[in-house]
Amino acid sequence: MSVETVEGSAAPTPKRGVSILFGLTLLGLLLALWLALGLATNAFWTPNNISNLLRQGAMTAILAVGQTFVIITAGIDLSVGAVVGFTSVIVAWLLAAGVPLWLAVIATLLIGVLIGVFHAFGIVRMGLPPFIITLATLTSLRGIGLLITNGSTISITNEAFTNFSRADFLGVPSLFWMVIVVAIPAYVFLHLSRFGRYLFAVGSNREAARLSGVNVDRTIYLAYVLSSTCAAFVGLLLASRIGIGNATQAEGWELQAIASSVIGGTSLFGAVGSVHGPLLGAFILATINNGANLLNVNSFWQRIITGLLIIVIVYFDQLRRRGSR
Amino acid sequence: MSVETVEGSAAPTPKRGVSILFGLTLLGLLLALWLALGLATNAFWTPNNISNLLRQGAMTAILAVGQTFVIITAGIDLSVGAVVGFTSVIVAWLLAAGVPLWLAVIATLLIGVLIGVFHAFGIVRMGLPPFIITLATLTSLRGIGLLITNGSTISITNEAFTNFSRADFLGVPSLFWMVIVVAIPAYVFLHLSRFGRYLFAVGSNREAARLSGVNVDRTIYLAYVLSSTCAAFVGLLLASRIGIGNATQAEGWELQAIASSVIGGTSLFGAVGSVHGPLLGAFILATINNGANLLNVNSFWQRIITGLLIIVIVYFDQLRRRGSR
Amino acid sequence: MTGLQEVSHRRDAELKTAVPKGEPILDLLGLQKNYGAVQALKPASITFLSGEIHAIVGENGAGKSTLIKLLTGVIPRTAGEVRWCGEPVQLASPNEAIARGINAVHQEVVLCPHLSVAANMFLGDEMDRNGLMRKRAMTAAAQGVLDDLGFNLPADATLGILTIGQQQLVATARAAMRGTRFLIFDEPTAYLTRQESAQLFRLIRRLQNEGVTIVYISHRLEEVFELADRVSVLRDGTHVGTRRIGETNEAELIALMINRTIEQIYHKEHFPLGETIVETRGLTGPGFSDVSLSVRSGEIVGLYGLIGAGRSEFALGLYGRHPIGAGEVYWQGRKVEIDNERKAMELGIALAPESRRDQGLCLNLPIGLNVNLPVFRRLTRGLTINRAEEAANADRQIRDLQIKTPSRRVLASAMSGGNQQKIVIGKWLSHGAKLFIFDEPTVGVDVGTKAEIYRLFARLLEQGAGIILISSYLPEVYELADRLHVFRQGRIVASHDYRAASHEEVLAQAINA
Amino acid sequence: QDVTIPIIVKDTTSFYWQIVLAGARQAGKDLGVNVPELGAQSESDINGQISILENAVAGAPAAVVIAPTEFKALGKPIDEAAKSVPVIGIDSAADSKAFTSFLTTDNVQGGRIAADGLAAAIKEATGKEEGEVAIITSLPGVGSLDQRREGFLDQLKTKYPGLKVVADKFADGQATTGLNIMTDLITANPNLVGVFASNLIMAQGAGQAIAENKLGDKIKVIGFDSDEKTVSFLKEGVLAGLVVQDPYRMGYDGVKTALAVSKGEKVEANVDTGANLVTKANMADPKIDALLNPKVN
Ligand SMILES: Nc1ncnc2c1ncn2[C@@H]1O[C@H](COP(=O)(O)OP(=O)(O)OP(=O)(O)O)[C@@H](O)[C@H]1O
Ligand SMILES: Nc1ncnc2c1ncn2[C@@H]1O[C@H](COP(=O)(O)OP(=O)(O)OP(=O)(O)O)[C@@H](O)[C@H]1O
Ligand SMILES: O[C@H]1[C@H](O)[C@@H](O)OC[C@H]1O
Ligand SMILES: [Mg+2]
Ligand SMILES: [Mg+2]
Repeated sequence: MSVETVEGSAAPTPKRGVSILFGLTLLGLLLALWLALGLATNAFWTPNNISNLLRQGAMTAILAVGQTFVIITAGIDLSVGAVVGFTSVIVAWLLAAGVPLWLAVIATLLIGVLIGVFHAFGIVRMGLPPFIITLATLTSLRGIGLLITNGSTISITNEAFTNFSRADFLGVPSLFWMVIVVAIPAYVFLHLSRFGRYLFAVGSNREAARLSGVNVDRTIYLAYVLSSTCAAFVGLLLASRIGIGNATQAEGWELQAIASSVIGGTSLFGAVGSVHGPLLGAFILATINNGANLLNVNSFWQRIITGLLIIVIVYFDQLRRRGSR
Repeated sequence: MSVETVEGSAAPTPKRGVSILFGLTLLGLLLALWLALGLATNAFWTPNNISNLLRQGAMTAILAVGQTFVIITAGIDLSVGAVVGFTSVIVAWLLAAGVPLWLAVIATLLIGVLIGVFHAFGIVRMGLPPFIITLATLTSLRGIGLLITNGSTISITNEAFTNFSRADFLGVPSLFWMVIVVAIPAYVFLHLSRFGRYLFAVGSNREAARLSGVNVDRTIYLAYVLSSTCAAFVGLLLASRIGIGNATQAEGWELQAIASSVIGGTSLFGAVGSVHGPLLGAFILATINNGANLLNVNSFWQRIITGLLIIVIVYFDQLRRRGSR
Repeated sequence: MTGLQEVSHRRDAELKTAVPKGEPILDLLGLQKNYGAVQALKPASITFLSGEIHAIVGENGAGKSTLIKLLTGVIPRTAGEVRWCGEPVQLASPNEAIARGINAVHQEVVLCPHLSVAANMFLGDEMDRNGLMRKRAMTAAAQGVLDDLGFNLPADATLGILTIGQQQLVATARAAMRGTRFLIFDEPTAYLTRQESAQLFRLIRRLQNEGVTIVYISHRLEEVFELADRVSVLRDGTHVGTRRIGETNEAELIALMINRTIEQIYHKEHFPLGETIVETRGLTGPGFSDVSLSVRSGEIVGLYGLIGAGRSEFALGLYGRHPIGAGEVYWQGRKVEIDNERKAMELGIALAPESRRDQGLCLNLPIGLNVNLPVFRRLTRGLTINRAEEAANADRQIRDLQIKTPSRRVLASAMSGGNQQKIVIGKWLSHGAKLFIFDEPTVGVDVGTKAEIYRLFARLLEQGAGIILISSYLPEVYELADRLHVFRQGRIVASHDYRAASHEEVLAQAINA
Repeated sequence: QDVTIPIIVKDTTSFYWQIVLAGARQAGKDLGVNVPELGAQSESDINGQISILENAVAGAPAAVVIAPTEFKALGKPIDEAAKSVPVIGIDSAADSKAFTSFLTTDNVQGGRIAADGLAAAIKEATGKEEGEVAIITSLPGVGSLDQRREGFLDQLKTKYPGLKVVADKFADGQATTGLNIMTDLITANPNLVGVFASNLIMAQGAGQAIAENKLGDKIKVIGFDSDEKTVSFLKEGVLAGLVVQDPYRMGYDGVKTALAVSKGEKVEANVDTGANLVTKANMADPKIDALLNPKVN
């Protein structure tokens, strides 16, 4: 895209003093945040809090990874928050109806797949902008979820299911294990398989990809299905964590997910992104919230600071990227 | 770019029967909706309801026009909802502090200008993606507004101000007049002046615009300032309508505004858009809500239907655009 | 006053204050540009004289475009000084260059695809009255200029629907209209046929007569000898010399450019023709109709025609990218329906498309990914790509085609134009296809590499493949094609065996003279 | 069914308002009235509710029942509406004298009740009305939640000086955020003894955090309103108490009163439908049980 090819645009050159910060990768920035919080509060580095932090970032992280696939193709998936809420209802409903847990889980994930297929169909066959089709499902899915629950919540009584999100394994919260379970195949897919390369190619130049024999349509199906399936998976985790199915939950999580992804270096113009970037982005956001809570920052100041930190972090990261060119 | 220049992509050719619908412009679709609602309910074509409809679409319409300037440059402004809420607080605060109305109005609009300048600064000078800088202000502005109001609301006692939004002029609600007041200069600016053309040029190929001597930075400043100023203007209208300043108002209006714009034919990849498109988009959305209320559609079904209608309308519109090429 | 004159009236006014003809107008003193570690232009000192046509030649990646970008304020220089009419100037932005009357037609067409032709021509310099644009007046004026230059283009068309060659004409018209004192052409004839080139040359001479100083970059040395007064040679970012055109010859220039000699550019080997690989009968689609031709193993079939003659459209149709309206395709004697690109690839067809920017490259991705894109399936082992093979294949193409890059990880957008073109070709060389369609394969490629590419063609033929070669550069198709088809308005209007007709005949057939 | 009486709630997507609507629906059936069920998409969407009110009035109904989202903001629109139809208020007040009748719980009072309940629970656990407490509000800028917070804080200040508010948090309306805030509060304040989660969603989130950390004995949480989930938390001792109102009655009596008004009958101007503290001890009372198990559908 034009924006990408601008050369030598007025990239401000880093000044002396703060230059250490400029060299930091995103991971470095996250660690710096952790270090600072460790110094500022006693509670931060307690095992308990680290567990909390890992749990708190987990769901956004998974959504952000799914979202990243879509953004790399120069698309967007606004529906993920709604899919999370919706699938939390579906699984609660199925469990309430006595469906065995394994089947309920599989059925819920399948719903995720179907939603992704629907999005890709709208984009590929009907020629709709991704923004529109996913905005439409965002709206409709919340409606369907509300209809199913009649505006209320469905309690989940299956202990095995609700205990899952609370459990630890090898001292690490199961929710964080789920991030790993998603991230590793996602990494293999995006960075090591040819389909990952195709996502980048489609996002960079659809026509060139097509003339090179890339099945552009299938690639788009893949991206949206992965995003929705990640969202459905998060819906399961959410249902397990809060023990209810509720269609209005996860409101605005799509923005969180997109923001995590962009903070992690993904370009909304497509063709730029990774799996580790959005993970870092999600945990940076989680850390900001966790830290503010521990420091007992006034909730309103917390918002102001979050906004400012996002600017600062992305600014440093941009500088580093430019510098390394 | 690539996405835009793909020619003759698998555009499904319209089938016979429904072909009349396919020929309809967006305006035609809106009129068709109105006709259908007129047949389905007695209340629709009453003067009272038409007034309501015009009022209800007005604020989104103005936001959508501002947003369109930004989207044409291939940017995005996520902050508009927050700016509306924030400026409603500002004007209420100033009025409560005894500042004369005219001054309070001007000061509030100036705040809008400043916010836009800040966005453009972040994009142009700091190299931040528009998504990030406007997301950051979205978050921070709500925080500042909440701090000012201490999380609550500020009442507006100025009768002249609060009566304005309820007033009519020549039988047309004043809020709708405000749409006209914004739309006419916006039209002249975007479609008839060279600055409008520069917006398109920057969105189409930033580098080409720069090489032609277009002041790209200034063009970006212009776009974001216009968007924020429209939002501040809507903040004034909202404050007048609800008679209070409240920082959490207008939540999610950014999505409404972007959706109106995209429904109105604006491309999120930039360089495609108009002033009348977003207006129609906004009033289509308002009509769907108004109609659903009049038809007493269950509010959950209302969401489902809204989502479906968005798909259908944009689909028809896309077909027509493709056909006319 | 009509057309060009009308809109360039300012030129006369400005030229009144001009430097006398033959005096230095632009002086470069140790001008230098680094992209990170890459020294694109080492300290170079060149003087441009007022009113001359000054050619610049050099290998791909030698730094020619970099030099142009420095002079037009597109990129900031790393070091050195520029003097304009004797005064040191900054040239920090395109605006500054434009204000001094310096303008360029860049190698890659940089225009706005969403705007109309007229809007592009007037961009940044719109006519307006009371703050409102005079759209009709601008369209009319733009049309006047286009007509005046002999470019058959509609001023009100959206730029994006034009072919790359047509877009280049628009860029030329635009610069001619606005380059009031110093005008630079960076490979303007890359996509043009002889016919359009001739128009361009007329334009250039006319501008020269009006007192405009011209810089002309080309890989086609005969053009340099036809046009230029002086020629400067760049090698590896270094200015290795400037010659008066009468005091040099092709051999010397080539020797300066690549530091060795080339015996024969058009490397042509004749192979015994094998079985027919593909045959089209009355193939008709968007932009072409009733095209019947066949390609045999070991054969190069050339397609020649003017811009918009329908050759590229035919290639895209055959490749399954565009729907076929009528006619048949026989693949090795079997009737086939090729309705998408993958089917074409599976049969064994490879297409290197004409526009590297729009169709050929993923510009913001690494060279390696671009080169391997068509063959990832073959590089896949189980679930993942075999990274070693991936690297090896990319490195081999980089080596074979002498792509000038420090690494396969560099983004395609950081390559010089000619090197980008080599990536487009390299994508397909390891594909193992039976039929290769090369659409303008050597656009912007330097003479040395051109010869190398022709050698690679010969290797493909030797392995039993057939080639369809589309080129707007007549000598290329003329010297290489075993059979040459001339296109006009989407149809084949004449066919010739190897060198059976003269250049003049072929050209006449293409333009229906 | 010629008579139409629309009911406008704050937010159709929450259980509390579904109970109100269920009551109204039942009244409609019993009295032969057509009751359109309207409401915004969020309790903070003031403009949305004003639009809905305008639309409802445009349909020329016999009367309108409304639960105003915001005291000041809905004042004028209700005045305006009352010019053409009688308006009955439920649940929350508005800055308007135009209500023909008003059936409500006092949310400030609700906050006080919560403070009393919290103090009692803490005393039961520790023997004294002392220690660190916190309040979690679902969303800033929502009138009724502000009133509860105000009532709660005021009651602590005046009646329970030993209870110190160490955190006064606002979330974003999401249960998960409530849960995250609660876990962080637990980590940051090891001496925490009590929390007021002032609406249903926050009670769910905070309750979940208490359940996860098995801190029901140590940290007492008072919620507001009820549903199946929070009632089961109450049973398990995860939540110490719930302040519950009588939404079903508000809906039912709202429509009933509106019909009476439209027929020109005289009605009572103000009805307090009451707020009660529910604990494990009294949850089996028939009266309370009816409040906890409304006849939705
Ligand atoms: N944006 C960039 N970033 C990094 N390196 C670049 C960039 N643009 C050009 N280069 C490098 O600078 C050198 C000179 O490139 P330039 O485009 O000037 O060559 P050229 O002489 O115009 O070649 P060609 O004949 O292929 O157009 C090349 O090595 C190229 O890879
Ligand atoms: N998307 C399009 N819409 C309409 N007409 C088109 C489109 N693309 C190409 N054409 C027209 O089809 C005709 C054939 O163009 P084509 O690109 O095949 O010509 P060509 O012989 O390859 O010449 P060139 O050197 O310009 O590539 C031209 O008249 C061109 O303007
Ligand atoms: O009384 C109700 C309150 O007005 C609303 O805001 O939340 C649900 C109920 O508690
Ligand atoms: Mg070049
Ligand atoms: Mg061609």
